[in-house]
Amino acid sequence: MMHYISPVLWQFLQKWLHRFPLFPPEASTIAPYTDEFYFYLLLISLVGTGIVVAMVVGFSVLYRKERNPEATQIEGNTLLEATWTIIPLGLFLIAFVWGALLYFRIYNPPTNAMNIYIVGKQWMWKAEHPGGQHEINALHVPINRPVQLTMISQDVFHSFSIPAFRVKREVIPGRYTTVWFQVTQPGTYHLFCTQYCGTLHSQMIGEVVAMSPEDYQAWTATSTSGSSLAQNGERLFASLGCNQCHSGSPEARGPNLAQMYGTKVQLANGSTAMVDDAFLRDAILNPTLHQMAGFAPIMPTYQGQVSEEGLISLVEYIKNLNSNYRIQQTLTTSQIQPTGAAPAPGQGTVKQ
Amino acid sequence: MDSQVIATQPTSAHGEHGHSPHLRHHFATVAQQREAASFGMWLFLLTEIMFFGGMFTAYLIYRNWYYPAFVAGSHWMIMWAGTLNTTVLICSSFTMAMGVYSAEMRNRKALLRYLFITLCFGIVFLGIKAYEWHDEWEHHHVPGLNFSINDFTHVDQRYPQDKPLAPDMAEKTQAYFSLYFMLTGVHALHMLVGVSILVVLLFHAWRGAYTTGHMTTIENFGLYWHFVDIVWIFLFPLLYLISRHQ
Amino acid sequence: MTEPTRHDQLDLEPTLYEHHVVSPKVYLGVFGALLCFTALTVAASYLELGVFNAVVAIAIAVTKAVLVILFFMHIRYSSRLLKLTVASGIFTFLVLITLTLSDYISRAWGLW
Amino acid sequence: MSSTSIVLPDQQTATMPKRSYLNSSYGLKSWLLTLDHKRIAILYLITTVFFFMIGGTAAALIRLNLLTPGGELMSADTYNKVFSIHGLIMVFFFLVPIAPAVLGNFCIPLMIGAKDVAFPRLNLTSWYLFVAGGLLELYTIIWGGIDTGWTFTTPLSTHYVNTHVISGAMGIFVAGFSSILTGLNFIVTIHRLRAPGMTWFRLPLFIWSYYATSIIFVLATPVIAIALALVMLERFTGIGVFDPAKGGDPLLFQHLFWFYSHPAVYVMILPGMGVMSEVVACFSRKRVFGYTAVGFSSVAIAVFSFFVWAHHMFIMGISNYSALVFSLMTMLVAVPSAIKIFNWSSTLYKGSISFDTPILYAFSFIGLFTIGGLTGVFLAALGMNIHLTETYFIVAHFHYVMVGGMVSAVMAGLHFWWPKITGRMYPEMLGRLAASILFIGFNLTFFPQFILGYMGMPRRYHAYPPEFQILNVLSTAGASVLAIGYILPGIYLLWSLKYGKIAGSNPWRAPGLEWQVQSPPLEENFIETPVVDFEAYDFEWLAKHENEVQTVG
Repeated sequence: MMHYISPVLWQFLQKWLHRFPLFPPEASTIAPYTDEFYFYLLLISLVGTGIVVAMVVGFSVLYRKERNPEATQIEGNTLLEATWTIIPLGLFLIAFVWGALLYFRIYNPPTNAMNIYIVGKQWMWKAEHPGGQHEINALHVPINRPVQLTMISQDVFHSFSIPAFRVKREVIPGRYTTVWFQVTQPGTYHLFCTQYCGTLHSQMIGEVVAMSPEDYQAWTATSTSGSSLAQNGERLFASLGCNQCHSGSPEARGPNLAQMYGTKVQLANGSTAMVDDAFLRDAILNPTLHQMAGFAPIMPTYQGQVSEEGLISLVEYIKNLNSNYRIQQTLTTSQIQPTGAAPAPGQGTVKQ
Repeated sequence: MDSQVIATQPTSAHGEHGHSPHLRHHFATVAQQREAASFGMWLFLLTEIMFFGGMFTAYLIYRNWYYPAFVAGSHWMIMWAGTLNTTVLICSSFTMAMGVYSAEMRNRKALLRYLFITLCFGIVFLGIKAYEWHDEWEHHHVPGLNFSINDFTHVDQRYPQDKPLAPDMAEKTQAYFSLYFMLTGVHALHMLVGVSILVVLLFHAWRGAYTTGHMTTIENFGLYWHFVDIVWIFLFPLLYLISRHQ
Repeated sequence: MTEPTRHDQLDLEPTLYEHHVVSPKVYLGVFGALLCFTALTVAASYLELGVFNAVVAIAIAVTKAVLVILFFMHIRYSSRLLKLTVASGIFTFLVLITLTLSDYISRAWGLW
Repeated sequence: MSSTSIVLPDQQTATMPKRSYLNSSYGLKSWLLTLDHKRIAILYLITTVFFFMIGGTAAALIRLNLLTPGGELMSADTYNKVFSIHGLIMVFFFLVPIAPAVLGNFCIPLMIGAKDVAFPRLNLTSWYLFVAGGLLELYTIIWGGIDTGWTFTTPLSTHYVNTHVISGAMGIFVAGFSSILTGLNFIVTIHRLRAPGMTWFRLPLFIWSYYATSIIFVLATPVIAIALALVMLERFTGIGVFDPAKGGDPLLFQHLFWFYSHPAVYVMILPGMGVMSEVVACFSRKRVFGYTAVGFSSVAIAVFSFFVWAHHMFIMGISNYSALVFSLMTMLVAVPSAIKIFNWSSTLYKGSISFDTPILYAFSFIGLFTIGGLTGVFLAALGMNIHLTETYFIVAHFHYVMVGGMVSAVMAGLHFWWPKITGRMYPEMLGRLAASILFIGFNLTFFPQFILGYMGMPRRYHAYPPEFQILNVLSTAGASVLAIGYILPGIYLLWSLKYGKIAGSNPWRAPGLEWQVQSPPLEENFIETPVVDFEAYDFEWLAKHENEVQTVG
């Protein structure tokens, strides 16, 4: 019938009915939880709207002027008021608790997550893998393994969003934010910047490629740039002269950095701080704000001297620094070790 | 029904139209008009509180974050100027209150005298403030336009007991000075507006406008002037005093 | 007309207020107090009181402001409506500050 | 009742009164320098409709551009400017002023039995400030545009775009003072100028919601003023309050911005709720069900609206603790809205309903606002917010509230009071047709955007992946229907100015005080101050007094 009237409209309808797109793919462990909650909210919305529509339509039919010429004045009804205050409140409070639980599930990464760094800039996404793989507007991840993203923006606010995984997080200048996911379905998914960030905002898109662990292994092996992030960091550490003070020896002017990551440190202002990525980054840029107890405030700021990628390498290096052996070796030979040379077991410098 | 109890427009006031030349047509009584005017003024002052509120919030946050920078920044405030200005403003508030009182007493001479003194205090305040700003410009303490961290990374003989700041913290003194100039600037703008209105009021008072029983304008201006004084009462300790001891 | 209804009794807004003329003596007293408090706060700022420097300075400023509002601005003698207006302004100001700070203070550590 | 009661002219034989506010004086100057609240309302009506046309044109361009995934119609840069203009104009120069400044200015003094608002000169000043702000905004648009979006997010707006941010922000800064002064004027008017006997609980619910709106105007607007002033100064002189490079926190800007802009969302819906109460009561011939509940829920919305702003920032890195608090408060603010919806629906119960244009718009409000409100709960829930925020879901949500809700309510109010404003009726059948077109067009435009949003299409995208095209085409098709729904009333309302049936003072047989005077009203509204001895929506009183309504011919 329709296709006689308008072939174009018919084709359009046919196409739409064929693959009726209501949901993005459910490709992460989070997605089913989000969808489940979505259905709860849809349900209360449908019921709520249904009740209101039924009241409006029903009363309109029953009490139209022709049928009911004389209105009956009613003041109100406290019991009814209480009912439609308490029931919506209850439903909304359930939504609040459920939503809060989901929020913490999405934003609290498991401890065993592998970490990938993301740098956002106008208008592209740069991904830095610990193994030294660089990507632009693409992100390769293995499936069935929790992946944490540590993200920062070089300029304005961006927002990192993967609808298929139901995760999103603002990427902010001057500060690390994190998000995590565990992919369940291999495939290629959209990656969007959802925070308006200037002219080419809509071009700041990319794809997330989720691969089986074997494929991912193969991909990491073929696309490495030669040196890992931590190795880049080590080089930067030496060339900025960080090793002069952070040599790890007892008489050093700066604190020993080996195995410092993840510990609590005592600050000069009396408070304690957890050494994490954000702390390390900020300590390099604003050393005075994170003055450690027992050390003189002599560390210069590196604000404006190190790029965000450089900071990421430094953070990754310090994060994986197990001993000061190589720092001292570098100092004594005053030479940077050739990269790529695997350290002998037991000397463990940078864990891979 | 006793409509006085619940009504805002007393019916008994009918027929009084035209009794007072200052009663506008849509008000029933002078009292109602006066009440409305001062209520309106207070609502306007509420918006002013919120206007400054945004800056006070910023001040509190950054003071928490960059405490040493705020201490160092406040040490460059000229103490005598701040104290003098506070005193000047309090005196002007007092003379303003006395001006309102004189208007109430229908004493034109006293009103003129008090308004004039208030005006002088206002101008003195702005003069001292301008002197301070000039001093800060000379020292390159104006973020964005003329700023250098030099004063904070080195010990100045003016403040020999101060420790020099590390460069990263010295940069943060810009947060202090940005807020200092915003707060004192917006305050001085309010003073400037106040002084300008005061000149007009003086002229009208000279012609005897406020001493015939209609003094809403003077009363409302008084409220404005006192409000500007209150803002300074908070700015003075926040910007000058609370880090003075270190 | 009818007797005042329940609604009328709920409507307690004062409409006419006695216009109160504050005596110059009160003004003079407040003026003196303000000057004293100014001297006090300047003096206190040179003492080493730790965190109490800030507390004392703010407390004195609040006292001064309250004096100005109550007497110079006549709120003490004004209708309940005006008192409520002032209170609501201060309340909203505090909402802005405390709720914004609640975010900053409870961030994981330091600035962020 | 007043002793000068005159028999209400028969509806069929009604004639235009000889003397009214429209013909009390002539000439452009008499309009531009008027202190009459009714004339100022009309000045506002003309200016806001003008801005609506600009914003609407921008909306049409946006939808046309999104017809194809590649965004071939315009360049990315132009698209960004167009949606920024759409947002800025529609929010600050249409939605915020339309209901308070037009309907509020016209109705508040009439409804409470006052001769004018408390400060007529201030009222006119507000209009001039609004026009000045609007001219700055037009300057911004014509001389190169602005592409920050309506949110002015720092550091984008302060350091990274090179369009006319300063003049754009200045326009809003100036127009903000217009809002403040209007709100101030209304609060004082409602407190101080009520007619004898007009107690708080005899006030029409319209007044309650406008009172709540005014509170928000007075207390929230200054905060955006200072936030924008700081943005302008940061751009102009380089002070560092929001600049991360100088130690500032860009998130602080968002705190200050949303401290205003979230309550402002309620400015964009509360007046609509006031109109709803009037229209639903009048056309079902019944007192609003649960008067006190509806009245207090307006005030509750206004008060709670100050505690929820950070729900715009859940994914932006506010602390978890804050996120919890703000999410909870947001859930609470949804409850008063639900109360209102149920009360309006129950008002229909045992009423005697006639289906004129205003109530059709009111029904459309109830339906669309219910959907808009409930989808708001999706966004208030923390976990759901992560997936839905910054997508088309949020676009659909706030258009359901602001356009589906507020604009429907404004249309309802405009049709309801049109006979009072102009003295003439609009063509009823065309009115019903337009209301239906608007409802259908609106749903067709914005419902697909909910689905798009859940599928993940980000907002403010100039181009998008091709699989979103089908829903976008639907949306654009709906927008063209919607456009007819706006243009049609524009045409017949203008037509009715000259050719409409003469309305008479009370064509709807409504009980409000404004209907007890002639239409259009006299310049001084009431010949004698009315004494109110009846409750709000007192149809029984009206039936008794139908023939002794105060009017002069």
